Amino acid sequence: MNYRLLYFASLADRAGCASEDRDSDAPTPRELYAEIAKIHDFAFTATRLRVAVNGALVDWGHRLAEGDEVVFLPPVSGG
Amino acid sequence: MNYRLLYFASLADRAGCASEDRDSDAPTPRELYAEIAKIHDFAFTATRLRVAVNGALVDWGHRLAEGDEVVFLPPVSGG
Amino acid sequence: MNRFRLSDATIDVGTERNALDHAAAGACVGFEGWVRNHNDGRAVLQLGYQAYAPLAEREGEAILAEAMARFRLREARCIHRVGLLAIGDLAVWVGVSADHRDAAFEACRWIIDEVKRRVPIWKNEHYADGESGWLHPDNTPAGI
Amino acid sequence: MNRFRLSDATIDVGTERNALDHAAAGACVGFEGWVRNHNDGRAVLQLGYQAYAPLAEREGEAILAEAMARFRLREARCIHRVGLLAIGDLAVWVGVSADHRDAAFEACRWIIDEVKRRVPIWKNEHYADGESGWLHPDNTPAGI
Repeated sequence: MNYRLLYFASLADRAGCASEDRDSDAPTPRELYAEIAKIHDFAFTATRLRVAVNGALVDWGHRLAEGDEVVFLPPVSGG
Repeated sequence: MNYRLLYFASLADRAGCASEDRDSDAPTPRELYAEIAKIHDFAFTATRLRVAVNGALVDWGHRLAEGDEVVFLPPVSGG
Repeated sequence: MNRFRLSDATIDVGTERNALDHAAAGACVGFEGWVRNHNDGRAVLQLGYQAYAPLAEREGEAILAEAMARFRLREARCIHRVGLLAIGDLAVWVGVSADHRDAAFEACRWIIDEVKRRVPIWKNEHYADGESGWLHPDNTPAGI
Repeated sequence: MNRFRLSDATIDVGTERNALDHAAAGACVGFEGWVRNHNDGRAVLQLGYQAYAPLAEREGEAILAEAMARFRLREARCIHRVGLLAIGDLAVWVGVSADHRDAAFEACRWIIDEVKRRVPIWKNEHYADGESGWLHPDNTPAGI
């Protein structure tokens, strides 16, 4: 399936881009992050991140669908 | 001795004036309030009031001097 | 140092809060006390505030000096209105700045509590039924 | 209802707080988060804020709706800056109005805490020594 990935803060720095389209067989964010973290050498373990699909927070076991926008959210620092 | 008395809020309403000069033998605010409360029919017991002399809070046993400005302060309600 | 003052004119918060600016401050907390249209179940039309000015200013100044000593603040200010106020008018403003928000929230709350408890200012409520009355909350153990 | 928003322009608190006006409200508490010139012992020159906007707005709106339900408020608002900010700039503003000050203080504090904890916004600090870095405070039990 094809996913649209957005990156923010240090993950964008590490990936070298703010977004990318990726073909992947990962059925859930859990598998997708494991795959992506290896490619971009992300230092965060998934336990430190939250994940959003199409603009809403979801569980790591959420079933992904073709064309989903997936965002791995590093710990936030607003305010 | 002659004292200058200022009245605020309901004490001014009850006294019918905002200030008055009074001759009194009362040596402390305690005796002075007992005397004044009788004259103006003040309902407050001294335990509910604070007292200031010449713009500073004092104890009820403070020694009064000729010409002192004495203010009996009813419970406040600012804010 | 004048951190507290009485005012017989409208308080301009936008101007007053400039006194709180500090390059090291990361948090600013402000409290505004507004004249409500109700109190204790009665409809209120307007309020009058009376102060024993020399002592009110002395007590107010003492409260703000105590706040600066008790909390890790950069600055603190308070202005209290006197005179006749309408519904929605700003009766009292407290503003503090601090490096961190914990101190800013605690100090702002502490200051307004102390001002209400200690500063010789009295409120006269004018009710919709035509009555009016001075408020004298009883904070002492002994009753009348 | 839009109670939360992101802004890439200066926040005008004087204008924004008008949204909090209510004739029954007697207390208004405002929090301002300012860009400090220091953090964790390092001199800071400026800050950049980045947000995942659609989710930030959804989460921010949810926090303010929760605050309206949890506390006895008349109104609540929050605006968070994005983009590049200088020392002293207003980064985030929270304002609430309530009949009584207890609820106003508690709700204002709760809202800024939740915004900092949940809303997907990240801060990039630019230090005096030429370095810069994204801040990712660790709020989870597991380390990196």
